[in-house]
Formats: sequence, structure tokens, C-alpha cells
Amino acid sequence: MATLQEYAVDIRPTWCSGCGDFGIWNALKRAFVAAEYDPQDIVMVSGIGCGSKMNDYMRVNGLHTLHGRPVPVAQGVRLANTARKVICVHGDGDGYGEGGNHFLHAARRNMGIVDLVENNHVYALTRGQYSPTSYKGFKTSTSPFGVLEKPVNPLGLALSQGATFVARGHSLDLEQLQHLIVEALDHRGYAFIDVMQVCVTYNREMLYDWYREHTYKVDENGDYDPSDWDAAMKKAMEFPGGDRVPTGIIYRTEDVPAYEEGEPTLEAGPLVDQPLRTRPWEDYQILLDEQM
Amino acid sequence: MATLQEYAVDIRPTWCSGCGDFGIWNALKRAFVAAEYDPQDIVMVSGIGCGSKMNDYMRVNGLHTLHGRPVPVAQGVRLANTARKVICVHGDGDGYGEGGNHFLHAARRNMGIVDLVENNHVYALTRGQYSPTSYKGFKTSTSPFGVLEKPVNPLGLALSQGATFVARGHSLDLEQLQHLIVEALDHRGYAFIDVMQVCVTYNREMLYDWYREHTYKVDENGDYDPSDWDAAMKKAMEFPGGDRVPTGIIYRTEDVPAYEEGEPTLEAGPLVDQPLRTRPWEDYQILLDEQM
Amino acid sequence: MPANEISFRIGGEAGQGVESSGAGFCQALTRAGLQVIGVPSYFERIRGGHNHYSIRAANREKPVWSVRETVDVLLALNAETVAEHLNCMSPNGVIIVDEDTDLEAMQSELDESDVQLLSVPIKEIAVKHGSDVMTNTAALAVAAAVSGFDVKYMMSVIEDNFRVKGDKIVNANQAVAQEAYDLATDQYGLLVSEALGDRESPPRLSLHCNTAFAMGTLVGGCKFVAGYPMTPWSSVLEYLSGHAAGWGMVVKHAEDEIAAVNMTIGAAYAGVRAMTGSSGGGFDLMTEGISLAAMTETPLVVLLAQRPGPATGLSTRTAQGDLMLAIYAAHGEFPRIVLAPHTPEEHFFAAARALNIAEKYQCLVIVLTDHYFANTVTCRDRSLFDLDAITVERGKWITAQELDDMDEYDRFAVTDDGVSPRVIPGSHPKAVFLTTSNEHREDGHISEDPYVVVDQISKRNRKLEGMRSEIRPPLREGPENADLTMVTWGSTYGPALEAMEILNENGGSANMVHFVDMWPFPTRAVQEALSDAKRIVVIEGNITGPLAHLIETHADIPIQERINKYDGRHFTYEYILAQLED
Amino acid sequence: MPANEISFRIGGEAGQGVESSGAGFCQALTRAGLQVIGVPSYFERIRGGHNHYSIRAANREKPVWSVRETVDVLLALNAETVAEHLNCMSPNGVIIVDEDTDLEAMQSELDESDVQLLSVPIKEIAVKHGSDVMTNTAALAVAAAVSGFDVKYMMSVIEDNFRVKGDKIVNANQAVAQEAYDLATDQYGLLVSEALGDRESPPRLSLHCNTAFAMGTLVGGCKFVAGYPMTPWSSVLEYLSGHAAGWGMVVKHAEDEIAAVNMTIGAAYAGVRAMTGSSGGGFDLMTEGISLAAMTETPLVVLLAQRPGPATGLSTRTAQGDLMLAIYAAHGEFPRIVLAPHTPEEHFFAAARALNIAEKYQCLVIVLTDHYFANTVTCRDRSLFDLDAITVERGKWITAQELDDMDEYDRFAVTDDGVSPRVIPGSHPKAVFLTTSNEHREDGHISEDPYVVVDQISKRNRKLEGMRSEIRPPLREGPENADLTMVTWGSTYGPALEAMEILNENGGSANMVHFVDMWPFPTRAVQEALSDAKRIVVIEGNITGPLAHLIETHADIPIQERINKYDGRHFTYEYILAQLED
Ligand SMILES: Cc1ncc(C[n+]2csc(CCOP(=O)(O)OP(=O)(O)O)c2C)c(N)n1
Ligand SMILES: Cc1ncc(C[n+]2csc(CCOP(=O)(O)OP(=O)(O)O)c2C)c(N)n1
Ligand code: SF4
Ligand code: SF4
Ligand SMILES: [Mg+2]
Ligand SMILES: [Mg+2]
Repeated sequence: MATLQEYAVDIRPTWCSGCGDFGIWNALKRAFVAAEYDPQDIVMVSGIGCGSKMNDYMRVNGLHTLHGRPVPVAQGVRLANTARKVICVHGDGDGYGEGGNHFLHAARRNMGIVDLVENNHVYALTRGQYSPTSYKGFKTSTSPFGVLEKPVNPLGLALSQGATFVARGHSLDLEQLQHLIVEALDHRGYAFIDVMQVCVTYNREMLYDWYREHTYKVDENGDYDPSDWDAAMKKAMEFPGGDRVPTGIIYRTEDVPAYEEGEPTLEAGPLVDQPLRTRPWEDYQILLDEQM
Repeated sequence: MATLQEYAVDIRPTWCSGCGDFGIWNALKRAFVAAEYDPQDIVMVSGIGCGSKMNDYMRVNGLHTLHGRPVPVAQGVRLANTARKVICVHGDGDGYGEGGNHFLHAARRNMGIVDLVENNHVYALTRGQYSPTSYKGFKTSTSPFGVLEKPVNPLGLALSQGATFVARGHSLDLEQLQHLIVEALDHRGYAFIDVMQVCVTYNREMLYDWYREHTYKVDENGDYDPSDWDAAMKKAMEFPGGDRVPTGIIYRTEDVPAYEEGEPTLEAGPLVDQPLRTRPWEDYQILLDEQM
Repeated sequence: MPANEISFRIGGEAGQGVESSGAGFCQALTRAGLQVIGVPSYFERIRGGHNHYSIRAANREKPVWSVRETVDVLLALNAETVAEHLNCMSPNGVIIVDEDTDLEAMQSELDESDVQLLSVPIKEIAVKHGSDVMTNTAALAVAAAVSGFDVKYMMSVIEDNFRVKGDKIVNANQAVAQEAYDLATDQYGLLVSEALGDRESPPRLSLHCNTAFAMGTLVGGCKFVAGYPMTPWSSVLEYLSGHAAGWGMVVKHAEDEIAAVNMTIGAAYAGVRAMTGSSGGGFDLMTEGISLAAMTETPLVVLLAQRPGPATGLSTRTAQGDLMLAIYAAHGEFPRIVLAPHTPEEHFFAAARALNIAEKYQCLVIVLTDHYFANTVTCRDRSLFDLDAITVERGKWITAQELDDMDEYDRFAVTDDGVSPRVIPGSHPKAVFLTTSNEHREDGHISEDPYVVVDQISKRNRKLEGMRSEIRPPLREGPENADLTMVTWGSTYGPALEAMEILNENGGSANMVHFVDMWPFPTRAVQEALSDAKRIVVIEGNITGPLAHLIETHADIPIQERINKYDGRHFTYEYILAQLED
Repeated sequence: MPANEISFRIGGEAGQGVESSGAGFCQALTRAGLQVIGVPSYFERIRGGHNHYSIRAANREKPVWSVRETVDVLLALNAETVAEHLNCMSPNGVIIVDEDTDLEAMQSELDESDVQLLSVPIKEIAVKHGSDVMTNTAALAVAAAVSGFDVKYMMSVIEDNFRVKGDKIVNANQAVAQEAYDLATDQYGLLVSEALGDRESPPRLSLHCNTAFAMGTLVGGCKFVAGYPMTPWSSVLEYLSGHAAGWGMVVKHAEDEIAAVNMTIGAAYAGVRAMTGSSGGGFDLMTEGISLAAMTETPLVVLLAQRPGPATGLSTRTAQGDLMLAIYAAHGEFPRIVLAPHTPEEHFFAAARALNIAEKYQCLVIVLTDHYFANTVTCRDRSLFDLDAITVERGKWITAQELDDMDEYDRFAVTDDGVSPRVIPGSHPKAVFLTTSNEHREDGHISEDPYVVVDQISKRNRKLEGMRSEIRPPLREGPENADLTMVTWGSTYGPALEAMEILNENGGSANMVHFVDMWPFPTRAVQEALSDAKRIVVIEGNITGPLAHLIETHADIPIQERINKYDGRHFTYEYILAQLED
């Protein structure tokens, strides 16, 4: 069984002290241990942004890609090697801005990857421009008079496209976040987690106090049914827009097969383990026969 | 007042006979006339696909762009000239596949453009591959064993991102479609119309009979309230997935200002009509002063 | 009409099956042992308009490499076809039309010409045995009859191609063909100067270059393809979609080209051979991904299927306008290979070769093709597609044994040749490492240290030396010393080759230097091949002349004469001959 | 230490305000009439790590064009700074630290060196009057004191820059500065060989090249900018976001670069001057859009701000690796202009010039800049930014009157120079037309007619002639005949210029050929400038040497010597001098 130590590397994160990414970092490592994965088993694909440096600070198979593109890269990894657990980690600018198209299609594609978005409501690594989740009126260097657009609703988007696992955590509740990640790792298809993340430098309006006041757990009364799509959509629409931020597993169904379950070639096992030429060498003459 | 004649050009559409794009073509022209627009007033921005050739067959200011990109182009046109009515016309592959990211952001941006998607559930111009709206199991040259993904739900997507006008028409009901376009033209912000379109060549499972059997109008009983968001989302989720296809204005609110209403520079009128240098020439010294 | 060859043309509306009829007829001609080439011309529309398909078939040993502009036998599926192509007819050429075709508008022109107009009840025959969609079959059978081409070859193609549709369709089509053939034989007999006949030939294929390329990826061990439809790349994606299951390949039609290239990179990183492709516009969108592959040293094969640009351009036409793009696309500095196959078998081998080179150097390989190649049917000896000639070279890998003995595995170890041994991520307890698009240390972790930066950039660029060794010199065709040297790349090969042969047969003196591997530019070989040339003419399907430019700038050989064609249409040997004379 | 100049360096963690202190100090030095340049060096992180800022200030008439690698006065905001830069100190150099800085680890090294270590209670002073964020102010004041630089210039900058934060902050900072200055003056006095002093100078600006470029777009009448943040382009987007309202510009931070370029094209089509930009990765994503602009003949200005690639590379470092990309990016064939300004004023004028050229030829203009330019503060005479030198040339437009008299307006009329008169779409009953990315007729409607295709392609490519006339020959600096000719472009200008001056002052014989307009390549002018050169050294911030390559291939001048630097760091004159000696 893996231990936290095995996930450690000899590199100090470059995040600001107090950054919510530290919490996510810890939750991820703990979840991997809790879910009994070895570092070998995991491919962590990230984008570009502060939080996308996550895999530089852990011992896992890491693939730090391009801004906005980790989701298709992760899907390629997954299709090539279904023996690996593929987890995507990236920021809100990356996931909902530059990478919005991949997000929407990942939600309906339902490939077995975990997609964790570190949603600090701002472009942090590029020093504080507004992001697709910044609230209307948020003032930044690219919105000196305040953002004119409604923020993206990531949960609503995922749900509307048929996502089968939709959750929200935040970087200040490690225990819940770890739980969400463990559940996501266990999900059959696309497991989406929007993680509201503190950015102490560029989003000083959403710090500890803000979270304490605004977040609540959907299952705090024990009466929330995450298999109820309508209820889930209601929860999704509470925030952004309203004042209360629901967290927890908002929606989940295990009834939908993952994309790769339907892919005929993968019936023979992980692609990377299959021989380069699957069929007996003589069979390849068929390809020529077909052209005669 | 403009007449249908004024919208005519001397070019025969290249569409297959029986193609639903003919219906949309007629509905558009009639709507422009009904809404009392001159050809001069309209900029029709299209993508690439069978239906995106729309503006080659009409006398309007046409901008036939790239596959997947008409929406940002249209937004640029709109910001540069708010005196024009900007209408985007493109296919489902264009709008929901290649252009998905622009769609999702247009919905929340709420710029005053009409966005009409000719949704024939297939890539027609490239000869029949599956599209993001093709139903699960649809067999095409790129899905010989049937599509593995759930189709995109365009209405749900728009609604989840705060779209202020969401409608569905189909290419066989010209009257309704014309009405929807007229209403969309009259809308303050982003007016989205998903138009289910017959493709007689590549989607032979959704022809006239299919439409007759499956479509219905949300307001057929006169008791549908398009300002009720929850009801709208319910309608949106009926199709794809279910067997009945709701049509009509699914959701509408005029309470949300258009993006351009909040843009300070446009308070002085359409950008293209403003002088290149807005301020007195001496004022430009201020720019230098700031750097001293 | 040249002896022992016939130039056919089939014309009609889009949707009338012009292309499939043409390709099927090519197949029949190929089965008869003839030399055949078939080229469609079609508009960006699904129905209507005017499409046509040109076939040149010759009863000779030498392959035919180009269609002819003049037509010997025209199958006019509508009146428009007659109007459009009447002026291309060769003396005493034959035009086959349905008896109901209304030719009144061009009657006087027809009367003035010497064409033999055959008004045949082809539709009636079709409907009699099946339905009017079989009219093309009837027309082809008539063409066969008057050309002295045995209908039995048509019969065998009908049987094979319509088998999936069931016996009824096969039988009906065959009945149509037989009746039309018999009627034409009776009524007209041979109407061309010499019967086409048939000949003993080794087994041959009749195929598109895109198909050949796609086959090559399967044989070459490619396991993963992601792409997005775009003419003329789509047919590769479609062929492979159809051949994935059962052939151990996963093919994904993605949401856009950006997803496609990034999925491909993900799969290649995970350890499988992977490929993507597009045409210019989609390729543009892939360039950031290409740059990611370069930084992460992920092997990547991209098929760039050219069509006329910029932007949407002419989506169903051909061009060679993206050579410089292939060489310089994507930001940052890194070495790459650009190949430009020129025959079906070269496309076949190019796929496998590209996969090998990409893995050997963990680099980008772009294969340049074009719309002409994608859609032209060529008959080629089956023996040219020697499967055993395709080997798999996967480059440097580190073994589990070696890992066991290592302290730490460095994915990006600085090596003399710039190539660092790979391993499947996660396949061994020590095979756990970071791969990043940022500049990085040997172990893969991010670094901004200037010494590390220099080491890694130098290492990556050092691969160029090895990559250069993969580059083949330009091919030389024809006699060693000649008065005229035609220089070509890609799809100008065939028309130029035929032009050269005709020149030399007629007492001229011409040879050819044909580029197959475009980049790194084979400067020395080009200088060798061209420095003694007396008259160089560079022939390209573009306006700016990128190859001429590369030769001038890189090999320092002045190019005085160029033949550039950029009307979206392919070259023919007649066109080249005419331009040479100018 | 050279006479009458001082090399300062401020070092500390990211988040300690190293850069803003540096830039502010540059401003103060500029106000004192000195010649100043300031260059930051920072990591891709928001807090922590080690950043520093180098300033060179000289009391002379000649501008300073390069920072120095040796440091005369080091302001070490933490101990790490001392450790990192100790070996760069010039003889008797001064190091300023807070008295609480723990230097134990390097005490012996310090003892061995001849540096003058000043341990000053700067934090205490800061806290006393305000808070510890004012420590930098105190440190700067100490540096001023020991350098013989009057604190009053700092006072004026504090007043202006902190005004928005209120009087309290202004006063506190000024009190901190005064106390620290007085203390250092009392305690240490002048510690450098010569007091920096001040001098009478014409009014000057102290600015970044990105700022200059952005200002140029405003003055040049640009009305619309869409973009997506990416270092080092972001600061243009940010400056313009801040200056849009009130200056008649609309600026849109879009969802991605693809949206950005397409919005820009939409706006330009609609008739306003429009611009976008990015760094390499974002630029890659824009290339399909660029191709759309080319086909639709929409004027488009793109700022391509280089940083080291491929992929993410080094986001906060500098490089000149995208020249060939700028020249060849985007599919299809079309002419373009590539400009490479080399000073703040050139950036300023390049913006306006690019907007003019783009409209005159309805073409693409790429302006190449880089991370060094984006972040370096240079002081320049205000008179160099002559607003009246910026004229607006909008190219060919058709008037309402002309339209009245016309049968039909052809947006893409074939003309001799390839440029067709424009009109605002919909601005006149006859100004209603199609613009399409497909090949098209003169009236804009789609066409596949081969003659139409050839006409339009020729027309578009014919613009090259006019565009070529816009290209300026390379600049020549230094004496006419020299033993050494340094060839540069972009940001190597300054360091090479200083190197040249030093060489010539020391009895050497060097001159410079500096490229300002990169493409179409000014072949003839290059040959003129270089064919008699005795020893050519091409100096570039990249590994493959694209400029050297262009000179060799296009101007046929062999390049034996190159100085290439690709560690992500900028050049200095010292580096160039050292390399030349090698
Ligand atoms: C194609 C491209 N565009 C832009 C950038 C610049 N960029 C790097 S990170 C980033 C935004 C980061 O925001 P987010 O994804 O929210 O991550 P955060 O830093 O907030 O964690 C941007 C725009 C890039 N690297 N590549
Ligand atoms: C970047 C890019 N990728 C791909 C294409 C090829 N392409 C042209 S139209 C089309 C799909 C058309 O489907 P849709 O948008 O649904 O329109 P339809 O033809 O069905 O009306 C594609 C993939 C292209 N032109 N550009
Ligand atoms: S800038 Fe924000 S997101 Fe980035 S490391 Fe600092 S706190 Fe975290
Ligand atoms: S292929 Fe389909 S969408 Fe295209 S023109 Fe024909 S019917 Fe219409
Ligand atoms: Mg963020
Ligand atoms: Mg479609």
C-alpha cells in the first residue's frame, strides 16, 4: 500500500503561502493513498496556470501540457492506457476559458477520467486578469470597470451535457475534498470536481471568511439525493448567482458506461499492452486484397 | 420598407433538393422583411458547412468565415458597429463541435446578436460524419459501430450559462421559424435558436415523418411561460434523450442588459462612426505625460 | 487518339454517382491488366452542379501517370456534360448519352463537330432490370463495348462492390451491364481506333493515396488516431474508422482539431504509436499542440493534406501551397522532418517510415499530401506494397532490467545524439516522472536555470543531425544528361514524368529531379543533382514557388524558369508540354 | 566601475516589489536627467523565489542601451540576494542590506571580498513611518545617498506614483526615504568613485516598449483590440484595457486566442482599425484566423511577443525564436509584412505604421517584439515621440458618390496593384456584399471557376510589390568601413550598440547593420550593406539563427560567425564583447 511519502518529491511548491493549491495538493495525495493507488498507477495531466503545476510537486506520472488542453491530452492517455487512472488538474481559466470546448465534450463523452478544476475565479499565473468564473463587476487589469459578463456555471454546464459525476469542493475543507476525490477516482466515467480555490494574491474578496460564510454541504441534513438530476441542477444554479455555495457530490450515476467500455478495440485490454500489429502477419494481405 | 425581392441574389443555392436549409433560407428572408430590416442593416456571419453558405444566396452584408468561428467574428462586428443587426448562421458541427467554446461564452456574454444553428445532426458538407448532436448509436463513416457519446444538449447548455433567449425551431415549420427569428431580432442580448434541419442526404432517419411525429410547440396549450427558467430547463432536457422535441421560445428575458450596453466607449455611438481619434489632438500628450 | 489507350470522361451532377462510377470503372480496367489512372473533379456541393471524372487507360506495360485533357469517350449523364466537354473531344471522339437527353441547345455545335454521338436507352435498360440509379452501369457498359473492353471485368467489379447490398442488386446491375453492352456491341461495334483489350499483368491494386497512407499506418503499427473531418484528410480518418476494430487501432473523431492533436500527443506519451492529420486550416489549429510534442519530445506524425487556401479556399480542389508552413509552423525552435510521397506505394511506406522516424528521434514528422493524391485512383503492382519491407523501429527504450539497476531514471537525459531513452510512464516503479511543456531538467521537472535551459535546448536541436541522415536525395528520372531538367515534388511527379517520356520519345532530351523528402532540405544532394543541369524548370501547384525558392536560397542554384499552376486543378502532361513550349 | 555611471541591482523574493521598485527608481533617475535602462529578471511564480532588477544609470549625453553584468550597488532585500550576486560585484561595490539580514552563511566570502557592506535599519525606518512594505523605499534612498543621487527625484516619483493611494501613503514613503537618505548620507557619504548627480536634459519618458506600442495604437487610431492574456503580450492588453474608456477604444479580453483573432477580424471587416496579439502559443492558435484575414483581405495587425519555446517554454524569459514562424505561419499563400522595432519609439511608431500598412494593402502586418522589450524600462527623449509624425493612411476607400454612379460595387475588384477599394459594409444601398473565406468572384460570391481563381490569387499576391516598397533597409550604425560588422535585429540592438561603441572607443573598428523590417526580406539592401563587410557576426537570441539563415539564403552572403544566446536571458554588451574575443 502506498504511503504519503511515496508521493513526495524534493521540490518546494512555488505557490504563495496561503494559496488554496496547497490544500488541493494535500487532498490529492491523501486521496491517492486512501484509494490505494501507487504513484505508478496515476497519470496526472495538467494545463498551465498556478495550480496546473501540481504534478511538478508530486511523484506521479505527470504531464504538464498547454493552457486549456489537458482534457484532450488526458483522454488520449486514457484511451492508450486504460490501466492507468488519469486525473486532470487545471485552473478555471484553463478549464472554462481556453479549454471550454473540451470540457463540454468531455462531459457528454463520459470517458473514465477525473477532472479537477482549481477554480480561484481569476487568472493567477498571468497576474490577475479576470476569468470566466469571475463575478460580474469584478475589477481586474483587463476589467478596470468590472466584468460585464455573467460567470460560467461549470456545474450546470456539466449537468446539462449529461455528466455522470458532478461535485464541488473547496480548498479549505480538506476532508471533504479528499472524500470527493476518492469518490471521483472510483467513478466509472467522467468525474468532474469544481474546486473553489483561495487565491490570496489576486482574489482577495474570496478568502477564508468568505468561504466560512458562503459554503455549505448539500448532504449536511442527510436528505440530499445525488441521483436526482433535477435537484442537482437546482443546486448547480445556486452558485454563481446566489449567495450560498453548495458543496459535495451534486450528482452521480453509475448507470452510464464509460466511453472506453464501448470501444471495440479496447476489449482486448489496454492499447499500450496490445501488440503493435494485432493480427497475424498474413492477415495484413487483406488490406491489399480490398484494393484489388 | 424592404421586400423579399430586395433580399434576392442571382445565385441558385447549391443545396440538395429537399434540404431543410431552403426552409431556413425562406424563413430568414421573410423574417427580415417582417421585422422591417433593409439588406443594408444586416450583417449575416456564417461558418463553414452546407447551411453556412446561406449568405451566398441572399443580398445582405455577408461574412462567410471559418468552420466554428462565426460567433466571435459576429461579436467583433457587433462591437464595431452596433447600428447593424448581426445574425450568425451555422451548422451543428460548426456551432457545437468546432465552435463549442464560443457558444458557451456567447451565452453568458449576452451580446446582442442572433445565433441560429442549423442542426441537422450530422456533418453534411464533409459528407456525412457524425456531429456533436448525432444520437448515440448513429452510424456514419467515422462511427461505423455507432456514436458512443451522448449528444450535446444545446438548449440546456445555453440555459445553464445564463442565456437570455433560447428557442428551437425546425426547418419544416416556416411560419414558426419566421416568428422565432423575428422575436430573436427583437431581443436585447444573445438570441439563440437551435433549428432542427432536415438533411435528406446524410440523415435519412430524421425526415418529414420523423418531424411530424416528434415535434410539438411548447405554447400549443397557451400555458407555457417562457420566463420560467426551471420550466425552460425541463423542456430543454426533453430532447435529445426523450422522444418529444419541444419547439418555440423556450426561455426569454429582457431584463438583462446586453454586453455592449455596459461598454463605456459605445456610449458615444457605434464605434465605426466615432472618429479614429476620439479626443482632441492635444489630449494625446497625456499618454506621454503618464510615462514621465 | 494515341494508339492503345483511351481517355474516358464521365460527367454529371453531384449525387449522380460520377465518382463511384469512375472509381469502379478504374477497378475494372485494372483487373483487365491495363494501366489506369482516374481523377475526379467535383464542386463543394453534395447534389447538383457539374462533376466529372477522367480516366486514362492504356494497354501497355508502362504505367500511366497522368490523365489526358482530350477525351476519347465521354459518358454524359446529362446534357450539361456534353456542353462542357464537347470542345475537349478528340477527333471522332465518342459521346454516350441517354436517348432522352435534350441536346437541342448544342445541336449545331454537335453537327459541326466530328464526334460520334451515341444516343442509347441506358436509363430504360437500367429501369428494366433495376432502377434508374443503375443508369451509370449501363453507360459504362456502352463505353466498354465501343472501346473494345470486355464487359466481364465490369461484371467482377459489380459483384465485389455491390455484394454488401445483396444478390438482388448485384444481379440487377449485371443484367443492366450485359444488356447495354450487347446492345452497343450490336449497334455500334468498335468506335475507337484500336480495341483497348486486356493484357497479362501481375496482380495490381487500384487505390487512392489516402487509402495507401492509411493502410501504411495499420501495417506500421499505429495504434491510435484522432482527427476531425476536413477535406482532403477525411478519407484517411474514415478508412481507419472502418478498419480500427479488428485491427487493434483506436480512432477518435474529436470535437475539433485542437482536441485531435492533443489526444494524439496523450496517446503517444502513454506509449503507443499515434498519428493525426488535417488540411491547412485544421493544421493551423494543431500547431500549438505540435509545439507541445516538440517540448515533451513526444513522437508525432501529422498528415497535412493540402488544398488551395488561404482560409476555406477551394475545399474540393488541389494545391501545393503549404510547404513552407510544414517547415516552419509552430512556435519555438525544434527540428522536424517533412516528407512528400508521390505515389500510392510511397504514401504507404511514408506512413510507416514517419512512425519510425518519429519514434527514433522522438520528433515531429509531417507528411505532405494533397487533394489530387487523396482522390486520384492509380493502379499499381501489388508487389510494390511489400509488407515485409515495412519494419518497425521504435528507437531508444529503457528496459525494466536497466531501470532496476539505475538510481533514478532521467526521461530527458542529455545524450550525444539528443535522444533520451523512453519508457512507458508508470510501467516500472522507477518509471514515474514528470513531462512538462515548460523548460525542464533531465528528470523532467520544471527549471529556469540558464545552464539547464541551454543543455535541453541544445539536446533537442542536436537531433537534427540524426534526422538529417534519414533524408533521401531527390529522385532522378530519365537520362543523365539532358537539355531540360524538370524539378518537381508531390503530385506534379506523374504529369511531369509523362511529359518527360513524351519529349524523349519525340527526340527531345529531358530528365527529372523529383523531391521526396523535403526537410531538412537535402542541400548537397540538390546541388549534385542540379548544378550541371542545362535548363531547369521547377513545376509546382502554387503561386509563390516554395520549392524553387528553397532551391535558390538553400542550394544557391538560380531558377530561371518555373511552371506554376494555381487554379485549383491538377497538372496534366499536356499542360506541362504546352508551358514548356511557350 | 566606469566613470559617471552606476550599475544598480535590486534583489529579493517575488512579491517583495522588486520590479516596481526598480521601475520607480528608473523613473527617478530619468527625472534627474540621467541616462537609464532597467531590466527585471523574474521567475514564473507569484511569490517567493529569487527575482532581481538591474539598472544602469549614467550621467552622460549618450543613451545607455544595455545593463551591465557587474553591479556597483546591490540592494539586497534578503540574504539570498547577497549570495546570488556577490560574485557579480565590481571592486569596492556596495551592498545594502537590512541590519537584521542573516549573512552568517556567507560571512567568510564577504570578508574575503572587497565589497562595502552596509547594514542599515531600513525595515525599522520603514515601520517607523509606515509599514515594512516601505522597506524598499528606504533601501533605494540609501542607494541614492551613497551614489550621490539627490533624493528629491525619488520624492517626486513617490508623490506621483502613490498619489492614487492617498496622501498618507505618499507622506509615509517620503518620510521613510528622507530618513534613510539622511542616515546614509551621515553615516556613509559617497561610496562610489564619482557622484551620479544630475544633469540638464530635454524632457524624457521612462517606459516599456509594450507601453510604447500600446500608446502607438491609440495615437494611430486603433479602435478595437481583442486578446487573451499571455506573457509577454498581456501588458499591452492591460494598458489598453485601462485606456479604452475615454480614448474611444473597445478592448475585449476574450475566451481564448481563437476568439480574439476572429473578433478582431470581425471588427476590422466592419470598418474600424483593429489589432490583436499574443505570444507564440497563442499566436499558433490564431493562425487559422490570420488565414481568414488574408482571404477576406481584412487589414489585420498582430503583435507577436516572443518568449522561449517551444510550448510553454520559459514564460518569464526572453528569446527571438519566432521569426520564421512570423514569416510563414498560416496556410495558403498570401503576402505579409513583418516588422521588428528595437526601441520604445520604434514600438510606438511601429503600431501606427502597422495599422497604416494593414489598411493600405488590406493585409496582415505582424509586429515582432519579445519579453525583454516588454519588461525593460528605457528612458528616451520625449521629443522622439512626436505625435505629429503619426499620420493615418487608410488606403483605398470608395465614396458614397462613387457608389451612386456605379452599377455594382465589387469588393474584390481585380486591380493593378491588387488592392480593391473598400467600403463600410451596409453604409450605402450598394455597399451590400458578401465576403467569404472561400475563393470568390470580384463581387465576393463563391466561385470555383479556374479563371476567377487565378485572377483572385494573382490579385492578392500582387500586393507584394506595393508592400515591398514599405520595407526599410537595415539601419547602419557606426563608421562606414569597419573591421567588424555586427548584424542584429530586435532586442540585440542595444547591447550590440554599446559593444560597438566600446570597441571603437578602445581603438577597435566596428559597425552595425540592424534589421528593422524583416519581411519581405530587403535582399538588395542587405547585399549593399553587407557585401563589403570584412567580418560579419550575426547576433541573435535563439539557437537556429533565423536571421543569419535569411541572410545566407536570401542575400547569398555567407555567415561565418554567429553569436547565439538561448538561455532565456537577454544580451549584455559585456557578453557580446566576451564572445567576440573568443
Ligand atoms: C495558449 C495560451 N494562452 C495563454 C497562456 C497564458 N496563461 C498561462 S496561465 C493562464 C491563466 C491561468 O489561469 P487559470 O487557468 O485560472 O489558473 P490559475 O493560475 O488561476 O491557477 C494564462 C492565460 C498560455 N500559456 N497559453
Ligand atoms: C478548421 C476546419 N476543420 C474542418 C473543416 C471541414 N469542414 C467543413 S464543413 C464541416 C462540417 C459541417 O458540419 P455542420 O457544421 O454541421 O454543417 P452542415 O454541413 O451539416 O450544414 C467540416 C468539418 C473546416 N472547413 N475547417
Ligand atoms: S497567485 Fe493565487 S493561485 Fe497563484 S500561487 Fe499565489 S495564491 Fe495561489
Ligand atoms: S447534404 Fe444535407 S445539409 Fe447538405 S445540402 Fe444536402 S440535404 Fe442539405
Ligand atoms: Mg484561476
Ligand atoms: Mg450539420
